[in-house]
Amino acid sequence: MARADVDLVLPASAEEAVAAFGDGAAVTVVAGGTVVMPELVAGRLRPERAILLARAGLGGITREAGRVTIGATTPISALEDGDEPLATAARHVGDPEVRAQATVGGNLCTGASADAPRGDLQAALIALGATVRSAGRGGERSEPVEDFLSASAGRLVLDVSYEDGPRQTGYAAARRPHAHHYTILAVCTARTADAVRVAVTGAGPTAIRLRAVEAAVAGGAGPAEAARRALDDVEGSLRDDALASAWYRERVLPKLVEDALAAIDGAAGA
Amino acid sequence: MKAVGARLPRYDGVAHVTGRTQYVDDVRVPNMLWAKALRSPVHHAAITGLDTAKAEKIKGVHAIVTWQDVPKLVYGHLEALGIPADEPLLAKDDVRYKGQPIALVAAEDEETALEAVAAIDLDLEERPALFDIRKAADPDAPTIHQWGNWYPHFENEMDVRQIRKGDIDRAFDQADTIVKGVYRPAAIEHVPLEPQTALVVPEPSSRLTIYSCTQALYFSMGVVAAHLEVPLNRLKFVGGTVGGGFGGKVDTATETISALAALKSGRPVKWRWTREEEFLCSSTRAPWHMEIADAVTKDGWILGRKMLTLHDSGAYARFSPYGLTKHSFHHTGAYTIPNLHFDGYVVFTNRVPTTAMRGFGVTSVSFATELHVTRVAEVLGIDPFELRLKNANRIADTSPNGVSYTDPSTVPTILAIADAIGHELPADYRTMTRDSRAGELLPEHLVAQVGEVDH
Amino acid sequence: MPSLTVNGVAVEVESAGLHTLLHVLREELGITSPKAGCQQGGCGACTVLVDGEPRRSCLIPVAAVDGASITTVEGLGTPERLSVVQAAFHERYGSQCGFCTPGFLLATYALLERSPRAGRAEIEEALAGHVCRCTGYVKIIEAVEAALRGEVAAGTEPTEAVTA
Amino acid sequence: MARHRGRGISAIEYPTGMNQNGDPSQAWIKIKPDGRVDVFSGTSDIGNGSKTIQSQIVAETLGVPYDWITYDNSNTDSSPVCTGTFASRATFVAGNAVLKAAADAKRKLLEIAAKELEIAPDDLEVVEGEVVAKGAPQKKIGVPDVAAAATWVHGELITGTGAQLKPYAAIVDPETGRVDAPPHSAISYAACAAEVEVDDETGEVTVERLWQCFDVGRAINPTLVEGQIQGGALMGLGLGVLEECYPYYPSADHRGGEFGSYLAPGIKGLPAVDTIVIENPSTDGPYGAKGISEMANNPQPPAIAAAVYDAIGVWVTELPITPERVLRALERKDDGPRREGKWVIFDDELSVNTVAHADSRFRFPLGV
Repeated sequence: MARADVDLVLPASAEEAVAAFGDGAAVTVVAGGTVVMPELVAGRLRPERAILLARAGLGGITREAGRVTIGATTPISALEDGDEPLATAARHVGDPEVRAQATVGGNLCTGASADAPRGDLQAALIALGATVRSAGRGGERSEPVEDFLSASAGRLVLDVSYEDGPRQTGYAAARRPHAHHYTILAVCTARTADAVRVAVTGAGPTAIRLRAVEAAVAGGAGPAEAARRALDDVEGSLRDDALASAWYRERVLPKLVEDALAAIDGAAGA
Repeated sequence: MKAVGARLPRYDGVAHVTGRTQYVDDVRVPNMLWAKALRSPVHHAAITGLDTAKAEKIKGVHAIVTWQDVPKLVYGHLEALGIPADEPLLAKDDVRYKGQPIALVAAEDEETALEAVAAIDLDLEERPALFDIRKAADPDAPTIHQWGNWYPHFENEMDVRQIRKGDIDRAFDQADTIVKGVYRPAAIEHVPLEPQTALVVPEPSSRLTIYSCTQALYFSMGVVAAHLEVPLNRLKFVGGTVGGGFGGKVDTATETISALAALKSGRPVKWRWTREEEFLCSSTRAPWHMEIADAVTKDGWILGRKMLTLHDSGAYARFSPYGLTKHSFHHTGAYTIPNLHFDGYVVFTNRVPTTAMRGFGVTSVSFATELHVTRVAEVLGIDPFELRLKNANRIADTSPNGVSYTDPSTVPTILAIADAIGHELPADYRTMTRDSRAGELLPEHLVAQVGEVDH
Repeated sequence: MPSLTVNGVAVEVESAGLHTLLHVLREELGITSPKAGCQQGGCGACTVLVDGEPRRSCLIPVAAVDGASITTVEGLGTPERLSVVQAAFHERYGSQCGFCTPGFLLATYALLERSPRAGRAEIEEALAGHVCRCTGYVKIIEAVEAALRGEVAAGTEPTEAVTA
Repeated sequence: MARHRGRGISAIEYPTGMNQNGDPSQAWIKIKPDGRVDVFSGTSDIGNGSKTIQSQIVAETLGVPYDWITYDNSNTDSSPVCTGTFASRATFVAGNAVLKAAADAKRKLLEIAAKELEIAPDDLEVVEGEVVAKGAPQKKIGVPDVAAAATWVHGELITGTGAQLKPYAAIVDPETGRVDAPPHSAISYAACAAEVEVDDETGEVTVERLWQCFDVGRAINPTLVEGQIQGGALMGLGLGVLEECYPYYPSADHRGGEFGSYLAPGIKGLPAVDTIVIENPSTDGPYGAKGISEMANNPQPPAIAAAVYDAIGVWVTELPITPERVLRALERKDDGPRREGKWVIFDDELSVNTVAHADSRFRFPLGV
């Protein structure tokens, strides 16, 4: 449908946004627009109905009741000086202008394209043990990021939150610096009093929690030993894209996991 | 006041920094239509059906151009140089690369044009595709081009570009060591920030004004005139201000088809490629496959060179035979090598056609010969500066095809780099010049190649 | 129907709300300094200032910036009265083919406003999303540094940009 | 984790003008009644600066200020033939055409001035916008006054035309490639050094510094020459370590269709770029100039590859030198070249003799 004929809704509150989204059928959501707008211009996306979240009041970061809550339309740039490893992951997205435009909710809903990984915040949020609150079919629901990623289609992200508190974190990435950055592979780690959480972006269509690595760490394995388990976690999901092959990702993933674990290992031992 | 040698301000600098420089996409004319192309979705196929009837009925569609609308469908960019034509302006019987244009829709806006492109019925019978130039002459390779899988029309209808100089067998016999390597630079995109764009305006005088981003106004005008079978005074090319080209805008990629759409619709037509089309459908710098064996003495003289080059032309010839010939003329690089045996082939694949790009034909051979010379130095245990300085071309030395160098600067530029990075050289190297060879720099094997310098 | 203030002039937008700000500027308002370099958010040639902040106009649906103030290079200065940033790019040859220049100028203008003492790393970060294929990065950085240091040679009359 | 530094060099040459010539450029000039100069040339400026360079050549040749020049390359109705801006020909070939046109216009200018000053044209010269008598500088007339006199008194139009064409150099013997004339307008020369750092665990190659020295014949505008060399160096960086249209060549899979998936150099973390310009004037370029803009991206890739070898002891002979290629080369590091008699054979696995069918026409004549 031509853009002039699209039923365009600009909700003025979260409630209006949820109502407009309904069960999510045949609706295109535009938050920052960094992924959706090029698809519209290319004519690959021809929605009948579109919701523009610009004025829905879904942005902003709050810290209360022991939780950090990041609204869906919070720009990625707002995370750059915040909690790690989210801050480093945020700084590695695109460039400052794109980060000011792109949103946290959009990043959670974006999988890898055929030729490049995307969704760089996902691994950091998994490492932080974050929970996604979303609306859509069956009403509002909250779930861990890794669960949301396995079934994100048809959901409207409202916010993402994680426990506010001390933790040691690590971040290690393979990148190929060029004019418009995508990270090839990024490993995020976080250690709290309770547990160590490890996740990777770029090893599959969306980020993957490295549970075998976590289990090895819990079992007392050192970084090098635990890192070797990462390949079990990503078995079958590594793929080729324009930035790097599955072979290369397999080669460097254990090293990145080891580096990211070493960062929290040293911190914890201190 | 001296103008030459002065750091005068860029003539167009103020226009650039005030955003007033007018590129093709910035030209505004009334009643303009926008164009979008139907392109091949596969690498290689026979076209068994092409029906635009449904697309033509879409509201806002003014013209759809296919091969049937082109007066001279097949024209070669280098016909004037004796290089025959092989590429249709719009695909007719088959498509040979993914992204090959088949039809162009001109409509009121880009959205409508895209809708119409999607509504064109295209039937294809997919064929096996060829991608590895090294296997193009294998007995079981699919034949993908009417001339066979490699270009057969060099002088005397040869299928190979040859250079022969001196006595190659003697050089290889006399060598202490022969070093062989394989060098493969990749295809790259030109990526001009300004995508390929044309705007064609039918004038009341029945002339066509063609706003073009070509790097070569008259060359492109000649290409359009040939396809349209009109004299040059029917056309007015407007341009000369280009948002980056790097060789890719010698292709005349948009002007002719846009002109046909303007003629058919009677309206101004703009065709502006998307970035995705630039990356995936526009021509590229060619991938090359080069094998070099150098016959060398243990004290670092290069006596002879054998070289085999395969140039990946993509689906059609375009400028590739020219590029390979230029490549062959420079396959000794900055050195004087008296005995040569070069064979080069322009090989067709089901890739987007490759074309000129910054350093055309020579970027590849500079990579191969220079890395190879470094390797030779390493094998012989000789300083790579010294090996280069010794073999560097000098005044009156002759090129691969027998032309004397008049003003070579290989020696001074190498010495300047050694100086810049602080690389120590023995006195006899430090004092070398580009002057004609004599004494120790004129060993027996180089005597015969020194020529006359005609200023 | 969205309204905008473009280079100080109030305008009512007629294009549909899902059209990009770039489309509105170029095709509806005839302001051609922002370029359609990729329309994918990847090259920075379409960057404009939205309420003073550099943004990719190809990524923004115009309905999302209803009421915003937009500045393009046309609003920075004129040939007779170049702004500091424009004068610096001209005098330090920070422009080759010129197609990427408007985007670089606006990103640099915003950097100067935000961080008048920016160092090399901050300059590179601010311009990281802008592609100059020519590639004049060396002289672009020199131009930005010259602008930051206020080194604008005689012959031009620096002026402040119209950002109202 | 181990990072290794290395250095490598290269030396290259490149022709100016189309290979085998036959590529004309033409220009014409007219002088307005106030002495301002209109130059009509068909050369496209693609960012290389040909509008500037050709205007400088005209200003120099005519002896008038640069800002008196109006340069028009905008359309084929008013501008004559220029084969195009490629083959490093815009300064040399098209520059020679405008130089000849300016010399022709100057000749006519001096003829009119001679009438006004009653001094023979051969005894006059143009200095900073004034026609002065050689050896008697007090006898002079401004170029604007000469142009006005031509228009209003003598009924003349001061124009000049110029054309540059080096005839086609034919291959007279296709068996050997021998030509009947130099197949180029000039040849330019350059050398380069690269310094890299290589991470042997991730395979990443970081180019730290690039030095390049170019003999440009004569720098018409030294800043624009630097710009071409710097720009070329960074494009050479792309060729060396970043860019490829087919990441799995010869497969056509995973072609990048956007800036995120096609790796063009960006502004962050660039190598230092050192530029050394030397001027050995060419025999027949305008003011001795040669073309260097294309070759500016040729010397870096081999210098970078040599530097990688210097750093980690492996040859990566496929471009670009990706992290994957570095790691794969390191895996084969101990293999070394194949030695047969006096032959030292590298890269066997890439050769047509390995990959192609034994009956293929594409065979390398090893002779071993």
